[in-house]
Amino acid sequence: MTYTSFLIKIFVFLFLITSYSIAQSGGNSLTYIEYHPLGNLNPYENITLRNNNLRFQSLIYQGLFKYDFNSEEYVNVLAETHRDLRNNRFRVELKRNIYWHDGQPITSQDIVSTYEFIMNEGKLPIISDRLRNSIISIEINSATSVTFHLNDNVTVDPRFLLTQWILPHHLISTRQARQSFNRRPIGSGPYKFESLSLNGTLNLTINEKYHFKKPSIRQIRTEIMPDFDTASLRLLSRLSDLLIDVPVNRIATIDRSPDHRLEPYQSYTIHVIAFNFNNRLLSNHRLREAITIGFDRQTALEQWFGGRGRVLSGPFTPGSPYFNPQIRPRTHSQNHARQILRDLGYSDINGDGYLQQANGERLQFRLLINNSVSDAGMGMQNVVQQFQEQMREIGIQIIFQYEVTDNYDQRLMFDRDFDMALVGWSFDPTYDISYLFHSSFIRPGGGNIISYRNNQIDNLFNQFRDSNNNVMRANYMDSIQRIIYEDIPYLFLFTIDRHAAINIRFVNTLIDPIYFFSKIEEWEIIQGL
Amino acid sequence: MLENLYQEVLTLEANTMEDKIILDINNLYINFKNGSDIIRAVDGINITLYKGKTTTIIGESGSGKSQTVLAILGLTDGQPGIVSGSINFNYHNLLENIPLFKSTNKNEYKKLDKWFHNQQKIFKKIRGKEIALIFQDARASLIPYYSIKEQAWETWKKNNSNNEKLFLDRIFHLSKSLAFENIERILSSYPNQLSGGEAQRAYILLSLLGNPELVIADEPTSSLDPSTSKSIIRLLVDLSKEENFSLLIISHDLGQVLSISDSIYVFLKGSIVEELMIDDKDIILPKHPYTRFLLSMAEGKAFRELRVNKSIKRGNINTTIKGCPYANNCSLKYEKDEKFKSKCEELKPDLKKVHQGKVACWFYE
Amino acid sequence: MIKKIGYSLVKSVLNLLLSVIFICVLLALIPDITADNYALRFKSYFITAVTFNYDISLARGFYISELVIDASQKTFLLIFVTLITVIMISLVIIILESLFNQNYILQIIVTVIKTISTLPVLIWASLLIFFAFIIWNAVPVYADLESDSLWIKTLVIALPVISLSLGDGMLMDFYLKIKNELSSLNQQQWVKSLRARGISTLKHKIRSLIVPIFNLVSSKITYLISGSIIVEYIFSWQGLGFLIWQVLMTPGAKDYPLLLACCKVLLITVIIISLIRDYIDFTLNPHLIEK
Amino acid sequence: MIKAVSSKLIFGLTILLTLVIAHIVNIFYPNMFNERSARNSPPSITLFQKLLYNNPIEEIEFISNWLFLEESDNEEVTRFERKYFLNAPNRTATVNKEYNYRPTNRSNNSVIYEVYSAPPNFEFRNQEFSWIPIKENVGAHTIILEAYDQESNKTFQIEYILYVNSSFLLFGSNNRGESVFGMIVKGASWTLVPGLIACFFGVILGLFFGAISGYYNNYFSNLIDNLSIVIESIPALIIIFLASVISGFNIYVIMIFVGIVLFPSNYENIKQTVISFKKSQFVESSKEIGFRNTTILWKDIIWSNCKTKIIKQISYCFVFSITIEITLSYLQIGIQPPNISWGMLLYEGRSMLLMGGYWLTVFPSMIIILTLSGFYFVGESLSRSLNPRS
Repeated sequence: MTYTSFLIKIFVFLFLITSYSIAQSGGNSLTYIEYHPLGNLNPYENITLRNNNLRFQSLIYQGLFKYDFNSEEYVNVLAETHRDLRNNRFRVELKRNIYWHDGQPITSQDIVSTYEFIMNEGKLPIISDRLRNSIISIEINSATSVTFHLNDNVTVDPRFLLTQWILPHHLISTRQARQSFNRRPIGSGPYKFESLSLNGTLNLTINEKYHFKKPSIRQIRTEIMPDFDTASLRLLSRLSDLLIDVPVNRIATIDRSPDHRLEPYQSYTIHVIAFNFNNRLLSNHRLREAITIGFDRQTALEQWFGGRGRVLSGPFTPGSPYFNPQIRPRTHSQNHARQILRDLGYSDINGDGYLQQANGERLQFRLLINNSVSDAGMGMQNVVQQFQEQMREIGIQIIFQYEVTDNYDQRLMFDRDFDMALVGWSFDPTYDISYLFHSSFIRPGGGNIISYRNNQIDNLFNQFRDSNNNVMRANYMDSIQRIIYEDIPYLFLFTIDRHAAINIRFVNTLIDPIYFFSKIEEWEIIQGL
Repeated sequence: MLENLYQEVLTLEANTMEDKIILDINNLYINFKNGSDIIRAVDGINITLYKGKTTTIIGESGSGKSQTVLAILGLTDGQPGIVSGSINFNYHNLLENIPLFKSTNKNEYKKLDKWFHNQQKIFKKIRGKEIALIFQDARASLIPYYSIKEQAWETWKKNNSNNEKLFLDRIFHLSKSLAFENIERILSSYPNQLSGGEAQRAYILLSLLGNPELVIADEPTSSLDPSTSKSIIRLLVDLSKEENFSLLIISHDLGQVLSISDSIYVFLKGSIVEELMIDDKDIILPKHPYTRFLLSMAEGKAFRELRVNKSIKRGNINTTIKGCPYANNCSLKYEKDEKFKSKCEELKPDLKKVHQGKVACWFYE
Repeated sequence: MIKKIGYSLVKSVLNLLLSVIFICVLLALIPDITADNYALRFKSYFITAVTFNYDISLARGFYISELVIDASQKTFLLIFVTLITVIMISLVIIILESLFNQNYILQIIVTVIKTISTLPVLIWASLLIFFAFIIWNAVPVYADLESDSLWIKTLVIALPVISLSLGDGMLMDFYLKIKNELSSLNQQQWVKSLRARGISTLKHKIRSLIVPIFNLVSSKITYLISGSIIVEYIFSWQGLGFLIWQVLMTPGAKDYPLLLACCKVLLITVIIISLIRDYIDFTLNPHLIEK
Repeated sequence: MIKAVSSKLIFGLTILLTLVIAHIVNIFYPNMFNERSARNSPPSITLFQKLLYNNPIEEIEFISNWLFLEESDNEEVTRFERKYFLNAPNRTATVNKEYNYRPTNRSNNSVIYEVYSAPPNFEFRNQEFSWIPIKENVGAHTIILEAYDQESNKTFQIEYILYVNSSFLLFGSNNRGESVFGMIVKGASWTLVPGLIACFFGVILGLFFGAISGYYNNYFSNLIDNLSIVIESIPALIIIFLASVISGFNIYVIMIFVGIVLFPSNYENIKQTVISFKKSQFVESSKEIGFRNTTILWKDIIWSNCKTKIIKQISYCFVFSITIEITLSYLQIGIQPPNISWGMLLYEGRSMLLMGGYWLTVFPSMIIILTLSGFYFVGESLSRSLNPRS
């Protein structure tokens, strides 16, 4: 017995030594943690568009314009002024005295090369296709002025197209230069690339010649952790300072730490359950309503996400300009749902707890779920289980069908082989949701996965696209939302807030929901904490 | 009258020989543990070897002869091993300060173990250099992945100088006596490339490199065919004369060793039942029924007794053994009356001097 | 001799080729809506595997060779340290056993180690994390090998090594094998005869232990690699297994050439170790020494 | 000896029987342990808690659950806490037992409390709670109090979470409030059937092909020989990883591949035995007597001599398949929710450790250890008692 206690003492002693020898991060540097490995350093050679890439890119690179999600407006970055000329021409004047990290000045040639590079060789079809469809040609007026010739059908704000990162012409024009650029990228942002290790640790240092307001953080370091537990361990032991996204069900872990602060920020992701209109039963509007009323979304949100989010009535999140707070979500009422189902003629004939159709078949639906690991995955799986339980209470059987991402995409996007599906959406600044509801997107591969067809909505979307008047556009969107609210093509669940965990020595931490570090120059450090 | 005289002469001879005693084993007991039982492998034996003489130990397998030999070199495996007794080699007791062993207590075992462990230093000094041991299967006794030359060199280095020329001279010298035709081939080959006889001779060569005073051959011919084995034994005896060492041969075949031995010890179930002295005239007068049985076996007359002897329990020697170890199979027993029979079965006979040798049998009381 | 080695070399290369084909077939079967049909995918994977024509990783900005070399160094370090640890621990236990023959506590400890080392690596890893948490209120499961302090690095390699060497019966197998070999060596006639000739047996014993130990290593290496995949994930040890897991689990990044390269490195490791095993067998095994 | 064998056998068989019972329970009474309880409740075995756990979870939860909705600096909060809450409310309540709490403060009567938000049938009279939770109330409840400080003329909102326990908390509950014991019982479903599949593909096919290619040595056996060598040289987990992704995490398909992975060793083992017996005297003599080859192979060689080996292989196969299932579930590529596997419990337990919950690591691993050793013991003791040579 004494022997074991002696051993324990030795262990404790060893621990004390180790814990004191832990090098605490501090000073003027910031270390943040990503869950997934970073992609290619060249933003246009990536094959996936993921937020972890956007975060470090926003530190190194800059675009002509920037969409500020907090103030919901476009901000000039490299562009000094812009002018919308007639005949779909858009003229941009560059700021003067702006330089790359290697000291070369930024000229209009860089902008032309960058956009040509994206359109011709960009590996992300979403971006390069969109630019190819919108931009006809780019014309150099002078060293600091370019004119974009746009297509007729461009309805979005041209500045949206011009938010792409600008890369230096002299480093992407030749293949050889591009290879070295992929290794040592050079941008115009507040931070310079220093090193990237094979396990994904990226080191950035401050750009001393930065032409705008210089941030007070001298160094930024990115570490890749595979899972939240490791990451939070690293955070709590003060080896790193910032966790980008704390899963909601793990917030309590961080919450009790005196050294860290949780910083909520708006997420542009919403979770929905899609009803397939090809299903004979689900095409019935009343049944969809019964399912919606029968599920207690508010409780689920509170139970699994601690109430850190908002139940939705329509496709827009509270942060978006088209969000209409007057449309309230339907209130949960099990009895009402039962009443609707009874009215529809479903009844429990054989007494097994589930309702039957008139022909004796059980009222059951397959729910398609993507079982790949995701950040919010754990919580959503619980919600889905709760959904299944509550549907059982009102007599509907839900059968889970878990699929890997690729099979899931295949069934959802092409085969349309599902009754219901759990889907998550993210928005871009255009808030163009027509591809989810417009009947022209019913074709395989289109975004209208539920085969929803409503002429009224089609017309409204067409008008919305054609109009340039913001007030009218908002009006169209509002009426679209009302129709959607009545039609219930989707069961809109909720949007979940995201939380970043930050060491308390960083103050005034303004967070951009997409790029995260857009306002890094505002961040301040309190020394000695 | 004549017999008395003969005895006196013998004792005289023995007295003169006593000066040249090289190995003297007194009251050696070796026990082994088998579960909770104690097996008495060697049960209080006395053996005397004289310098320059060839001595033979005869016995069936499991009679304790191999354990006796291993005990001489301190190679016994298992617990408790050597329990008591003394082994005097050149008048030095190898089993000095052996702790008194009273009971089968664990602590007693530990004491014995510790003593045996310390004693290894003494044994290590004599192994190879003073006493050499030749095993049954020579091919298995050679290291399988070294050539004979490498092994010989290792042995030479340990016992003699680092001089290679002396080493080669010695090898060529020995190879002549060992009747090797092509010593180069033997030296360069691996054990599994040799025939049985060659391997045995090679091993004899290895063991003689340390210039031992005593060579013990533990059934050196058991894995060989009769003609080869005869020649090997002949070779050993010749070498012993030539190189001037004493020879202790362990065998289970009396006929093979009869002609070459100076004295024969007959082992049965861990104890010596007869000690035969053989003079130059080759007169052999075995007294003990077991020795007689062995002798008749060697001469091919043992058909009748063989059937009787089938029931000898091999190697099953317990502390519980009472009486004569040969009592169950004794051929003399049937000629005796009931009184004798019970004595044979209950009391163990001691070695008594009868004519040239010693016999442990109640019949000769 | 050379003939034999050549034969085993040819056999190993064929073996490697077949197992690469097997892996390529499995890779081609992975559901992937953006890719070509199965036959074309298999063809492209196989050509990549055979011609070593690895390009830049699709999901990361490094060349595949760079990534794989870096990761395989870490994996091999883990496996090597584990092997050394296992052999050393089993030797120490055997020596201790021979020194304290009747020691009751030692016997109990040995029995306990034998029983608990049959548990899977996963259980060991989670229990180790648990104990580490009990003792330290923290779990050292990640270290940046470039910047973190030496203490953390040692700790971070210690935990996976312990769980790898205790899990899946690794320690028990090595212990039993070495012990059996040693006891059968002591029973061997030639060891006895060496002792009778008064020559030290240690050198010969070590030499004759090499063959069985290496045989065991080569038969255990696949298990070790499997275990290292788990351990690397649990302790965030960024080796090949971790890379494989990342490729499979990172949504949207179908970086199968990288996966293929990782698998191939592991296969080649297995093959090379079996080749070395063959070579050692031919040169050291007494039964195979030519007549 | 016989005693030791039989006690091991009984131990192992008990464990197997328990697994079978758990499996039957899962099939016929799937909702037996569905009842939820408070989240992260410690197990009712408090002994463990005292022994192993030096930061009782109560304290941590207590601190974290006090969320002061009024924005204030840290100092003010602590002052506030001291001033308005001298006694802490109980953290847990039990079904059908009255729950009482009267908030008190230092400056008596200067603070007036009101209930802002509370579960139904919650009573607040004379500044005191009284509540008898019913079965439907099991779970977590957020209770918000409004405190009006007459001195400073300020209103504060104070929120705390109250857990209502009821479920079978032998091993505590997890992050979602599910009983760990219930989850372990549910996870027992994934021990027997997957093992059987792996056994069929590994042991039975290994036996069949091993016997045939050992006895009739022809080109077919050469082919299988080479195939088994190839499979053997690939690390098992790589094949199983790929199989898991190919099958979309279908455990039955994965187990087929586990069987394939186990095939070579079993095949080789049986083949060697058959070859060694084929050369023996009794096979030749029975051939001369006139027995057919199939009879000799299956009855004389396999049935009478390979029984023990097969039993050992089967037990190892079960152990291996359970290990693989747990491992894959831990790596989240095995069994998927809503099904529950022991590996998932371990994975959850790893994150629970950070919050101080040891029970999700300790109890599942204990159960896994018991199960695996049960299979080991059964295999070992059966093969020992069936061995003709002992």
